[in-house]
Amino acid sequence: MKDRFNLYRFASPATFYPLAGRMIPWFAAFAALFGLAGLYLGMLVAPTDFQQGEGYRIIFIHVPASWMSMFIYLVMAFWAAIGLAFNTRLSGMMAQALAPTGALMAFLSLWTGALWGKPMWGAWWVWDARLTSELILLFLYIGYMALVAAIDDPRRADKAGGLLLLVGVVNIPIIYFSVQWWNTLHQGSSVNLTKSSMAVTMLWGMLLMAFCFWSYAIAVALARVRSILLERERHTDWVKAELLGVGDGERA
Amino acid sequence: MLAAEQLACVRGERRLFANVGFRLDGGELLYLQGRNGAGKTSLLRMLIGLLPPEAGQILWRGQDIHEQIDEYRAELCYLGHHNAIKEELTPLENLLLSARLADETLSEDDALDALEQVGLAGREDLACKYLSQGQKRRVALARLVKERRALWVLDEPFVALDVAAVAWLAGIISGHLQRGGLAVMTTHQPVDIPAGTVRELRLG
Amino acid sequence: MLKIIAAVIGRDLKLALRRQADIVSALFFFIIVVSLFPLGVGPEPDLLRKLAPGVLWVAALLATMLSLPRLFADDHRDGTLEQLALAPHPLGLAVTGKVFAHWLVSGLPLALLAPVLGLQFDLPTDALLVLTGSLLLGTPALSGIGAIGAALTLGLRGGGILLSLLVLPLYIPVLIFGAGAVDATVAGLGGEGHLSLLAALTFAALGFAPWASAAALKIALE
Amino acid sequence: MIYWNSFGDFIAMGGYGFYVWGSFGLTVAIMAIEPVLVGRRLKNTQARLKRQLRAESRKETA
Repeated sequence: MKDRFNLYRFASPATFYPLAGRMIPWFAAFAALFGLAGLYLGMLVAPTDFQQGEGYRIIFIHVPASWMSMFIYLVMAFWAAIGLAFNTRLSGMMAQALAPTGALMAFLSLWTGALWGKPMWGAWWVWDARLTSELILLFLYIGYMALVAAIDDPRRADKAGGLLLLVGVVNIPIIYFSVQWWNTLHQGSSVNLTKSSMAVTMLWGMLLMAFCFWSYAIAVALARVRSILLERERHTDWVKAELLGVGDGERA
Repeated sequence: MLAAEQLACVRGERRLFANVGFRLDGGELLYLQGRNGAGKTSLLRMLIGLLPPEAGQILWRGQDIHEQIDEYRAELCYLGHHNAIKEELTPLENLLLSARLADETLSEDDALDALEQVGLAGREDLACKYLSQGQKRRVALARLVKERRALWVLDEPFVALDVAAVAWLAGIISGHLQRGGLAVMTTHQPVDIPAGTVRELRLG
Repeated sequence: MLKIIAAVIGRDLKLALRRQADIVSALFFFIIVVSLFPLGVGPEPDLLRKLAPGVLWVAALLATMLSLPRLFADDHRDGTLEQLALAPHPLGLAVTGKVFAHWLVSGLPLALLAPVLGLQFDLPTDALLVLTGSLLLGTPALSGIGAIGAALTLGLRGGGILLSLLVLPLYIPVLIFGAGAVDATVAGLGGEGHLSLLAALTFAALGFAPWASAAALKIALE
Repeated sequence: MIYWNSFGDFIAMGGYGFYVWGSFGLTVAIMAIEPVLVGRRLKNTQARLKRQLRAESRKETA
């Protein structure tokens, strides 16, 4: 019973808003810390890759960005499911706060993929299964954001967006599978990435960068969800108290 | 039979009403009144189970309507401010189709009879797009003639009707109440319903 | 259960037949788009044979998109959608009926017309057969997935463009296997594998899509 | 410990400088701009709502 109570307490916007505010600096600090450590290992310490030369160092942002782009979509779908099942106010806002960061991650993944592909495969873009799926994932993000932006009523936007996310998450494996199949049929195995055994420093560099991206995404999403919360709940007493409280603090 | 408890409605970010409740039994009619934008239509949409209430619940025969939604809807007849008729179809086709889609049996004779009652005799085979606004409304209202479901929810049923049609509709509703039916309706111009107990609920 | 599906199919077909202009214009769009390609890329038969599966399938996809915005919009405007939602049976059944009816007036004619257009691209007979088969198998999935998009964008500003933005990425697997089947036949590899995957996609879409659409419609009706 | 011999080598990235720095540059730029935009949006929202609140309370007391 006590757990239940706590869960509800944190799910209530009035508690969550200040909590998020306190959490943001921590995640920002983690992001900076992991980022610096990861860059140090990846850019300064790690040796070159004997097949790909120094160009492989793009991996330290390409792979974390791709992971995050997929992970964020899954997290959004998770919030969507929670929101549709339990009708919690916060879930839809969380999904909306995550979407732009997820889309940026997908874009970064494509951008760095292109910059990696040019020296390795000799082309900015190849219809490789992974790049193609990533492109479709970017379309899914854009579709979600466009749908949510087109609906005026925030509650309807949450629900419709959530439904779209669930439909998308069911489709992602199907899309990935079909694209991969299509790719192998058309291209043979000509553009497989070289799978060199990775040095331990490289692996650590990549993991640290992944943690950096992860903390970064959380910090940005929390900040964004705070604006959405204020906007949505601006007629409630807690927002009024919160705003006036902040005002007092500034004057003091 | 129908009870609403502590209903609250929020549209967009405006709180339209809160703590609205009523009870309605067989043979009773509830007039829903209030200025424009007070939430009359929203309350009706809550009663028919399309709009989940922000707070509170609606009970039908003592049980929450969302726990028995198909059974509840089998006893519910709703007439919105859209006529729910297809312009390309004739009045007769419209009537038969809406009965079929609502899972009711309506014979062609009964349908013709109903159309005759609403004064559309001779126009059964004319596509509805050639009818006037009032005539289209009558096609929609013709559904009520053979309607035997217990609860009628009517959104502004008297709009666009002439005096004779208003009297006719009042008679139809009276008949429904006399059979022990319930009715909830919104209206700007209160019309005398000769039979049944009339309750009023004012929003805003 | 079947009664209500049949009733909705019957109603939508009757309505579509009284408004034939819609069906005919989607078909003409299909014909024109397909016929434009040879003018754009040149008349070499080898090139056209290679392009044909993709061109015909993409054109079929776009032609399907054309009729999607009206799938629920008319019923929404005149209030019949509300009545369907209030009927004492699950809304998903009514949507299933609407999806079938949409396929009968959009997907089926496209599939029947496609072999004639395939001749323009110098496709061999077996490829023409597979083309028709793949469209027959795949277009129901297009109607089903499209219904989800149509329901989500119901009543929104710029709904048509938004609808394509939402639905086209979800159409990609259907496109890949549909065009792939024809492609494989042209290449002499046999398209059975593609066709069975396409059938699986369609079954999954027809089982899942009406219920997702019904949920979206309920959100739109609130 | 450090792999590079000179700063020039580090910048050149064994001939891949353009690709590597193109990737890192845009990533860093995006990760710098996005938080600024989000933070500004939060500040603006807070300020705007506070203004509205003040206007409302003034109306009530008047």
